[in-house]
Amino acid sequence: MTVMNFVYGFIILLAAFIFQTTITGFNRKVTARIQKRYGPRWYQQFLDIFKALRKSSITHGWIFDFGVIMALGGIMATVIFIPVAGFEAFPNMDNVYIISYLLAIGMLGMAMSAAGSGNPWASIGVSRALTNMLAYDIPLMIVIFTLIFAFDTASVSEIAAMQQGMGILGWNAIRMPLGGIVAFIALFGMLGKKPFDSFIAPAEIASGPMVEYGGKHLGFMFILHELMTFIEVSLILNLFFGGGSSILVYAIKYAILYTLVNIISQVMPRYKIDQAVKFFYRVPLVFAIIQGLVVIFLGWGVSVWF
Amino acid sequence: MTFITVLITLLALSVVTYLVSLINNKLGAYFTIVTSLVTLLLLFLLKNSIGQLASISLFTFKLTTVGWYFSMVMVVVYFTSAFLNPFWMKKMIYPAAYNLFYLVSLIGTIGMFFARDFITLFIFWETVVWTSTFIIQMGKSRKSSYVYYVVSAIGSMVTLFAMMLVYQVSGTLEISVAFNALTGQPVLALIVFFTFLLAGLSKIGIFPFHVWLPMAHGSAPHTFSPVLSGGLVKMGAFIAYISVSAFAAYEAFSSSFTIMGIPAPIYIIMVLGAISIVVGTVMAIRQDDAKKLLAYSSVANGGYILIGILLFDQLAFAGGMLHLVSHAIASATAFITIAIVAHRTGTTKMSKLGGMIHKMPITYTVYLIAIISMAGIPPMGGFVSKWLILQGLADHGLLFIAAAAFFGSIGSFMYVFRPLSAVFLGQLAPKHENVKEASIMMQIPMYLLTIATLLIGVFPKIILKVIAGIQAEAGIQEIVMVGNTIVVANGVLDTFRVFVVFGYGFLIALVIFILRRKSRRVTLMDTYTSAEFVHTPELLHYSSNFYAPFERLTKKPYPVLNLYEKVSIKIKEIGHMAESLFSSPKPAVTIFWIIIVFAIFFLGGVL
Amino acid sequence: MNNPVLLIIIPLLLAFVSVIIKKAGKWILLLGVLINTVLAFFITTGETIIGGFLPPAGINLVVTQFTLVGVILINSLMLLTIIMSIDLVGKYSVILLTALAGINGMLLTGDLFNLFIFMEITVIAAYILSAQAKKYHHTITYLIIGSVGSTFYLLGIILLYHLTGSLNMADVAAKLPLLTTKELLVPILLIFIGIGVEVKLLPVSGWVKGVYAHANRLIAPLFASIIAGTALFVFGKLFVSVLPLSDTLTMLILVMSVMTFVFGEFAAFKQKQVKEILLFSSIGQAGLITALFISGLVYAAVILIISNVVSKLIMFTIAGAFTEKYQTDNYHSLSGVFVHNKITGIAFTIAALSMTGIPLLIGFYAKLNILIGFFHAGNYVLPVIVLLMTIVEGAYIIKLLLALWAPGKEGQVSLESFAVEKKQLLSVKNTAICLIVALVLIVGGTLIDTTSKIVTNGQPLLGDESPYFIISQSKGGE
Amino acid sequence: MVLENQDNRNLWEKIGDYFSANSIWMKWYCTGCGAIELPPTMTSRFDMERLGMGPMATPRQADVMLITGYLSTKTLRRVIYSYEQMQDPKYIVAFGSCTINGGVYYDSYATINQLDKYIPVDLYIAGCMPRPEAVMNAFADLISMIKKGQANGWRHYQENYEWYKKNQLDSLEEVIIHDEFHE
Repeated sequence: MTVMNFVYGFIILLAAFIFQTTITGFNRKVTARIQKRYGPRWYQQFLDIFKALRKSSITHGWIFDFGVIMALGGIMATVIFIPVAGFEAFPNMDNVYIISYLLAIGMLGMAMSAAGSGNPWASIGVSRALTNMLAYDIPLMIVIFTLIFAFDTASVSEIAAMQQGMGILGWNAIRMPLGGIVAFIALFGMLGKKPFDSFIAPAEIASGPMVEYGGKHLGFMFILHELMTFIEVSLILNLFFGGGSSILVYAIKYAILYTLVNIISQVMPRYKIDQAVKFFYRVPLVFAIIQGLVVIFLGWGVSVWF
Repeated sequence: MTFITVLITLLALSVVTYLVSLINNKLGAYFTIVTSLVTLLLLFLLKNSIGQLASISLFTFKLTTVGWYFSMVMVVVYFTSAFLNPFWMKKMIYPAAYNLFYLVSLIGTIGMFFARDFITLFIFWETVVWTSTFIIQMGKSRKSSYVYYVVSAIGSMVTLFAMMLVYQVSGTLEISVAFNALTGQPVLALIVFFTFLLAGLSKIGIFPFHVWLPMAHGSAPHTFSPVLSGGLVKMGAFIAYISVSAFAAYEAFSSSFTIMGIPAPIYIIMVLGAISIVVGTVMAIRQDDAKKLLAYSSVANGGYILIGILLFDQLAFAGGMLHLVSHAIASATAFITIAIVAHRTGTTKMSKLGGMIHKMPITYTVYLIAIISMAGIPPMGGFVSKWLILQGLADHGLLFIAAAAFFGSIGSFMYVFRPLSAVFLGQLAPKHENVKEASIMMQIPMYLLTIATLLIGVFPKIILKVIAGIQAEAGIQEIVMVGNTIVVANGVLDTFRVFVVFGYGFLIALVIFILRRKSRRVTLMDTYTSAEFVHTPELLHYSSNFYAPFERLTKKPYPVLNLYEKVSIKIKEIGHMAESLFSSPKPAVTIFWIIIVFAIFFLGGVL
Repeated sequence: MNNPVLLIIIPLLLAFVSVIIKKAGKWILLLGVLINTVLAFFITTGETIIGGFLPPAGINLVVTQFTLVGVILINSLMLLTIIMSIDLVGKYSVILLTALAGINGMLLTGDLFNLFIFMEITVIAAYILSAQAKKYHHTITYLIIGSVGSTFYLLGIILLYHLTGSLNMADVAAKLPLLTTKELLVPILLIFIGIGVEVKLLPVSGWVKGVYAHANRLIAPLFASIIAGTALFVFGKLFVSVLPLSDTLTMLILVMSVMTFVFGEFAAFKQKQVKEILLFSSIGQAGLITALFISGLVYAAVILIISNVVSKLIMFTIAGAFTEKYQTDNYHSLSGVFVHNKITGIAFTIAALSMTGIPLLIGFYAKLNILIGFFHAGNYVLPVIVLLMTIVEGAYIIKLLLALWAPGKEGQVSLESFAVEKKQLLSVKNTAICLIVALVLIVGGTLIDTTSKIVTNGQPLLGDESPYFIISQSKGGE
Repeated sequence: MVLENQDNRNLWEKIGDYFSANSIWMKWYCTGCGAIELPPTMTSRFDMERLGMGPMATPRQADVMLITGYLSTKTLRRVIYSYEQMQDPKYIVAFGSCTINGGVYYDSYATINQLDKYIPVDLYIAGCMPRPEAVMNAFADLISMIKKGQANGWRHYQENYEWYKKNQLDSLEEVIIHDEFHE
């Protein structure tokens, strides 16, 4: 653990933020085009974030501030652990469980801060978000579990590296097709994209956890959202779509994956939260278990696909 | 120093405590703190004499690393919870007896962990059961005490059967030797395995036996709930440990049908563990009483511990043993904080609380750290143990059990957040305007336990070293630590680094936050209400039906407690039948029965 | 060495004296019981011939280790009962002395017909005592059933006399194996039912509830521990050492015993009155004890009798006090009664716990021996039943204890203010005795080597060779 | 209301105003008929997102509040409440003649006639109702005002708080009992 690690970490952080925010801006345009609109400028997302940081803000007590800082801190730490195209700020720290559980501290911080505002909408939003998490995470974790069993490692970068060199056929999403579908669907849940966005439903519960944020808190939430998106898409990309052999390939794949998710989600309606749970436990969970059984008992898709 | 000296010292001290309590119960309560501290120190000194044999009267003991480990956990929990005792003396109907039983149950657990023969094990086990039964009744409910005893009795009586069966077969009561006689007798081994383990299952609250936990934890005196959940439940894990180490379940069932390399009988128990994870999680999410919620979480975590210990390998076993400690500490902390809230506000119902953070920030922080550990989020103790268990499960490829583990793990975010949000965050009700922070005396255990949680989370080596010792003692592969890094076959974990990087991230966020304009403080009621004027804080506090959509999904009737009740009703019915048939006040009826008996016997004898 | 016949003669003699000196009745009773108890400790094993005729023709008293345990136990308990409830003795001193003579006779006699006579003495005394509660209906019931039982027993020994030409137990025991099973069936059956009525085996124990449930502090322990204990000892003596049972009969009696055990415990589980719980529990325990005797586990049975009668003595005394002071023994109406009577409560609790077989109490030792004995005999079904019933037993005992100790509604912390009105249950003397007796249960259960030495004196009881638990076993190969 | 013309902002404020001008989040107060003009303004015909504008759920998050028509005294109280929950800098755009002089409700006992007596209005859009073209035009004006630092209603409100408060009280009268039914 040297100073350079921390510098690299900061670079990853910065790069991830700029990259993802750009992609988000781009996707806002994509969304607009789907809706036959012209759409905002590509850098609109930056403007929004900086505008929010610029405004004055209120606080509902120390937990309201502390939660936000803890959330962003946790998410930033997670971003630092994400391996990007084989590049890791802290080597050997890309254990998939560390990433997925460290992510939770960010969410916990956000939930805490939101509930600390004393607004019932926020609590409802948090309760929905957590329920949503319970829905999408089980199938996803089962598939990840299958990967760990199959490759005998829990390191994200190692799993990513193992898929490379065989072209598209090497991707886990292709080798384990059901698992790939599950991961792809779970990504919608993780990102809070439609149809699984009932926890921020603006017209219904006034954007849920975000209801009381204004000014810098809201800016923090936007940064947090960008970084979290980066973590989640990267995780799925690394685990199921082969990561990237170089930064460029990684970025392109990333953009395609995220845009694909965005495009699909734009034509979706919204599930109620219990419908989302039912959906995840009906289809993806079954897929995940079948995939797990196939891998564990038959060994298909582990060493070779064809 | 021999173990017997320790035991007698403690017994003497507890009698002294009792006598002091008779005169002044508050002073006696302070004596419980002192005595448990003495116990802690004495036990710590005993670490050097591991391997010592001791016996007195009926009892024989052997000092083992695993026993030491378990009893240290227990004493830590007892010691820290004891700090609350002085504050509850006024609310107890029998304060002196409470103090005595508190210490006797502690001695009971220690004696049980060091037991060398079955009789010692059983006697100390029952001592703990009875003392805790009598303590629980001093709480809110007699029924819970009753259920607790009955479920415990089912476990202990069945286990006594196993013990005597083994004694009959082997001719010895010594735990480490007796089970050897079962080799080559698979059917007998199967019976002994299931029956012996039953006490453990009932104590740790595994699925069909979990009914007592929410009842007992929920209604026990607030000072004893931490002990129940953090301590006594873990006795069951010890039985599970015996069943895989001394009983050597893996060798005994080596010829039986295996699932992913796990013999079927062990797998069945592990499935029960998995079911309790799911049931515990689902039920915990549905609770309104904070203590019941934590009790159900103990059910779920008991499942993790059981699965970990039963896997009995390098990885998951270490995880199970570590989870024992991290959950014991986290759960004791959580119960202590809830106890303090209850002490200050008089209720543990989450829907009646709220906004406590503005009155008790320290309690809140302590609770927060405890639940982070309980939910298995880094950098706290619970993460390391859950990580080890999950990695172990992945190593074995136990898919369904892992699925339950994931469910429990994600579900725990839901249930630990509920009290956080409903009790501590949200709107502060006007009636709680004058609530005060916990007193210094109550803060001491919270600080101690929080430091312990953090330490385990950041430097798990402290505990894992001991666990490696246990693994060596049990003859399995030891967990490997390189520096601060845990190195296992399918992953590495450096918790210190995780902690540092988290700190780094936090620092960056903090700097950005401080650089921006300072926020204006507004009141809690100044919040977005769709422009509606609301003046009743309680109305703006979202705490009941917190996970309403999820509760809708899981509202199917819950059959297990009904099962016990049904059995109880059936017994009463049969009893009633017997009474009305045979205890008639009319002599003619008895004469009739005499004739019937005569006739049956005569026919039976002639034929 | 003294003559065991004194144990029978002295109470009888004093009974006559107390008829004459009515006013000093209770003191004479006390004196008689005291002398008897002291004497009981000094008799030794052996045979005493009465009247000069040698057995089998003459009458004899046989003292074996088994009898000795019984005599000491029953006389001591009688002494304690009388001391505790001397205020209630009143005009019953004659009856009690007669009953004592009868009881000792039942325990000591070596003659089947004498046994009948002593049994009749005891039982008639018991009829009179049961009338104390003024529930004559129940007394009549008891009278009728008891008489039927006695008649059956008498018929049985008449048949035996017809078959063997003897009434001396040893002689009969020697001759019976020569007879065929079918010849023996009817007499054994009659004797079994006759004794069964007193032992309280289930279908033939209809009288128990009525008599026990209304008995007071003196009469209840007298029935539950003294007469019941005696009956069990007699049952053991007859069915282990005298009457040979065919396999079928063993099976049938075993089934009946186990049925008594199970139904008794179940019925106790259902009850709400303290005395009814205890009396059904007594019935259940009697079933278990007879089952043990029939299975040949005499040592375990004796330990269980000791545990049971001692516990029941304490518990029935206190239960009697409940009715005496609070006019009810429904435990819901007695909620928190021990808050005001802690020491009485402790004694009651220890007795109750011993009954359920909690470690370090003698009940646990009994249970341990039962399990070891059954396992040794290759019987795996009965231990299961015993343990299951222990759970049931534990359940109703804990329910009882919780109600008596912890007042207050469900969902509320139990407080002293919820308890029933404060009354002193037992006098200081009685409390002390109860506590001391309870401590005996602890000592007996802890120093089990001493217990086993005292009970067996180094010889197997009634030829029972099955193993029993002593401390050195637990130490294994140390 | 006086619009200050002189520009005495420092560099940071100018940069900040640039961000504010290009990212305007709205909160609409839709009691009047003008709300119906907003959906076409937002959707593909006019697409206000081009200007970086978008709807937001709560006043805490929003930069501009759109008062889309007449206000009864009852709703005015809520508008003020919402406005005070907004974070600085914040702007108000008032729609239609009702907010300027009462419009068709000029003699109604239940509505207020002139909105800027109660809260500072940065921009009025005349018309009954203003069409989306007018709305878009107004937004463009608002943006240029913010850029120039001329949209200072929120500062004016702070500085003249007593005056506003007095007007509000005169019109609404003080609420004595604070509970859910009296305000």
